[in-house]
Amino acid sequence: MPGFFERGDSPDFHELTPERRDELLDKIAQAVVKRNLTAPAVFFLESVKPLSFIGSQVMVFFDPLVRSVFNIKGYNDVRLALEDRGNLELLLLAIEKYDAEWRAKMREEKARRKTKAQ
Amino acid sequence: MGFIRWLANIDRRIIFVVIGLAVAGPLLVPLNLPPVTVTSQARAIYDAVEALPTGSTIVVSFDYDPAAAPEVHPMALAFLRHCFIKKHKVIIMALWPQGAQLAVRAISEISSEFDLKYGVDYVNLGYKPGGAIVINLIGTSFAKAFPSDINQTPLNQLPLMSKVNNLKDVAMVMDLSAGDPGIPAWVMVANALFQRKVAGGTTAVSAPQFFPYLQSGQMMGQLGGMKGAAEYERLVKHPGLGSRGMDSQSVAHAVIIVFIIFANVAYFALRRKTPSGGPAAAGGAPPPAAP
Amino acid sequence: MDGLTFIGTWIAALLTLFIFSFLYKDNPFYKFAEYLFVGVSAGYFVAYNYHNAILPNLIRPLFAAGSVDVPKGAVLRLLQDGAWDWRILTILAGLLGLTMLFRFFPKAAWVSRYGIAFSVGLGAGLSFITYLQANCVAQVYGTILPPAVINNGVFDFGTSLTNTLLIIGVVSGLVYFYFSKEHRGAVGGVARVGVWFLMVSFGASFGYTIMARISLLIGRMDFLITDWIKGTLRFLGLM
Amino acid sequence: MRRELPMIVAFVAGLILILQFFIPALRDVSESVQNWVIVVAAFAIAVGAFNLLRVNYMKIRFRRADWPFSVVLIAGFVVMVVVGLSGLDFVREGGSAVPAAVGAPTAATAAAGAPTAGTAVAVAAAPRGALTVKLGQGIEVGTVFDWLFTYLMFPMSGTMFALLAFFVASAAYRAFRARTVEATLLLVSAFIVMLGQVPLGSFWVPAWWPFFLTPDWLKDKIMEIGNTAGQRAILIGASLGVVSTSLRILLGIERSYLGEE
Repeated sequence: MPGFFERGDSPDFHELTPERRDELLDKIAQAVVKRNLTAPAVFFLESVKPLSFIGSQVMVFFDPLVRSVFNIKGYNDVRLALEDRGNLELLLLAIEKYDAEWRAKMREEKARRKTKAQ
Repeated sequence: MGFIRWLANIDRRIIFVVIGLAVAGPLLVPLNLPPVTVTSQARAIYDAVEALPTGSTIVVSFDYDPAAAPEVHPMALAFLRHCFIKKHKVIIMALWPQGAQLAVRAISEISSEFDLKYGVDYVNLGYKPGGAIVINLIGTSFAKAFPSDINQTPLNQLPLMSKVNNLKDVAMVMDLSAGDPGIPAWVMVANALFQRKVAGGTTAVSAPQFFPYLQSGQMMGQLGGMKGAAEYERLVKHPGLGSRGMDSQSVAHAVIIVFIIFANVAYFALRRKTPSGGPAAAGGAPPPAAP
Repeated sequence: MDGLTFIGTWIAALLTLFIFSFLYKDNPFYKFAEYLFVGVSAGYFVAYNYHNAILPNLIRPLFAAGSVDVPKGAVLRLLQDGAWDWRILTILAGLLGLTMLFRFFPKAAWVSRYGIAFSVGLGAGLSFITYLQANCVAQVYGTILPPAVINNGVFDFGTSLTNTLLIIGVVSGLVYFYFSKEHRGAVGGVARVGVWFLMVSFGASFGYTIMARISLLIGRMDFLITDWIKGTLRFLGLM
Repeated sequence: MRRELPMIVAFVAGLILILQFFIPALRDVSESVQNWVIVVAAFAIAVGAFNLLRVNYMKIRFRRADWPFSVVLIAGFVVMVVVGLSGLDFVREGGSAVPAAVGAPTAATAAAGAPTAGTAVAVAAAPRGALTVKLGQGIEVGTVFDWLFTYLMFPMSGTMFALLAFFVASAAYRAFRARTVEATLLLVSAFIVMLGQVPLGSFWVPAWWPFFLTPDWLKDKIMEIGNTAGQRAILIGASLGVVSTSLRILLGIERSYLGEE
């Protein structure tokens, strides 16, 4: 069956490059922090860590359907990232990093506003 | 100070061991804590089943899988018991493939307590894929969606189904749900389009999502998680896994609460020491080694 | 407990322990169970769908040989008796289903659009009505509450406060969703209140989630203690 | 045409479904069309399973990390499908344990629809009174398929999620710190809900304790006000998205489901 098993060149079978992975994780982390969702996201990610591979396989299962109905960019990348449990830990660290940065910025802004008012 | 630092960074494996003991202990040596308080949402389902005239038809949809069984299966047993005590007729169906199999199991677990006749007192229609579309289809015709039951017997051979054409002939729907398709589909189709009373028994994970439906009256009642199962077991006076598990549940909750208190005490103590935010402020505990 | 149950219970217990071994650290036993679980589940879905959907809803209406119970299939009626039966249109369902399989062949992938378009179209039709009616209109309707309630001439403080908070929570939550980029001014302030309400819901959800997971652990522990250990002792006549 | 025709199919299918609520004459057509969805959905599940096999096959072929486990995955799949479709049955030697008639034809005879008595296949040389396995009944309780469900799928599926109990506890410890107003609200709400849900949260409460400070009462209020408001905002927000997407699909504005080109 040509096309069914022989498509080794298809993006479905690519591995995730470290650069692409970092880019993806950064993007997700920033989106989470910007929406004030750090605490819930950390709790959620931390609590589902063991299931990340199963999650990736569920995404494989629904891939033909989901991707034919919705145009989700990066579906495949997220799926590949989930295959490796370590990536969830990296995402957690990225979220905590941006959260610390963001809160430091807020504190500074507050302090500046205070001094201005005086 | 050393103790505070330890509190801020308790090794995750210590937490694992404590949780394991908190759950296993009370199962081995029951603490006999007082029974759960029954919520108004559980009471509403019980009262509705009580109020139906004897012999009413109830659809029970098994939309859960083994992963949710400890929470939802005890509800299924308790609810089916209640239906059969009140001599109601039960139509079992499933929107999850594992659900139909679990329904067979549920019936076999309680059948010795009742004199049940298959096809007359209850039927098991089996599973269909398609989610909300299946509900919409049985809204006008059961036979179109389910030409035969789980044993491949055509519906017209089942006395119970000869009186039931579609959802309009059903007094209420109980959905035992662990996700999608589940309660939202039943509320949106069976309640909104066909004006049936919909009750739900669900995992605790999804229970909070359905409070808007309860407030607006789109759902008549809800059992949430193993605690919900324990409530219904208490109402039908037949304790099972739900009631048995509540001791462990209590102790485990208490343990987790203590851990959360530890984390916060340590966090504030360390923050006072280091005004710039302290090590904990940079994201709580340092990342524990991935297991 | 018979022999089959005994063997089964031991396999089940071993698989349970394989998975719990992840608590110590990630290891091949856990991976084995994880992959086996995915494979077995997928196989289960396929077999179950064959027996519960393909067979009764597609094959039998077309090809059943015909008996007292099951009427003869539409194709056989046409071929053998020359009788027309509308159920023969079920063939279309089979064809639509088959088109889905073309998704794997790049040159013919366009064929799969028919099955997908059909399901998506029907699903969109149903979703349009149901979401509009049940999740939008009914939910907005449920939020239109009197902020001040007077019962028998007495001001009902509890209900009034509940209603007011509910209205504020829903409105500010929606503002947060639709204007989440605006962090300043009055809109930003309202969105902030929206986040607070969302945090309370998330907190409640997490409280429930913790409860749920503990319940599942209780279920598995109960299996290990009651079915496996006590069951084995009973099977061996030690209890 | 390769795009237009499927678009018309989607439009007509959706329209039939909407109009059936207003035009009773359409009911028959609509019921048949909905029945087709059940069939198409079953095929969709097969497609998903194929994709899973395909991805894992490639993993083995290119010797990606953990490829030997992919062999386990595929083996599990094959066993389940073969057993499920052939309807292998446990049968006691010489016993009439399984009546083999009603309904359920095997895969091989399904097309003819004739109920057949199963063909006995001895798995191993069966000693006296031992078990054999029989081709026949499909997937009811007592079949090999059901046995695999009970002793493989059930414990694995249950334990995978039970494992999360441990991680949820450590996540609560790690994430629930009262760092900001938002995190504090999250924490307090989770805290009260956890206490209010279990007997341990209320049995110690003395009689003089004001009712509005009991975990039980506070939990009910959190669920009925804060949680209901937050969840309702999510529900309404999401429903607007679904309604507009549905409309765009029906009107042919949203075409991503038709794929590239």
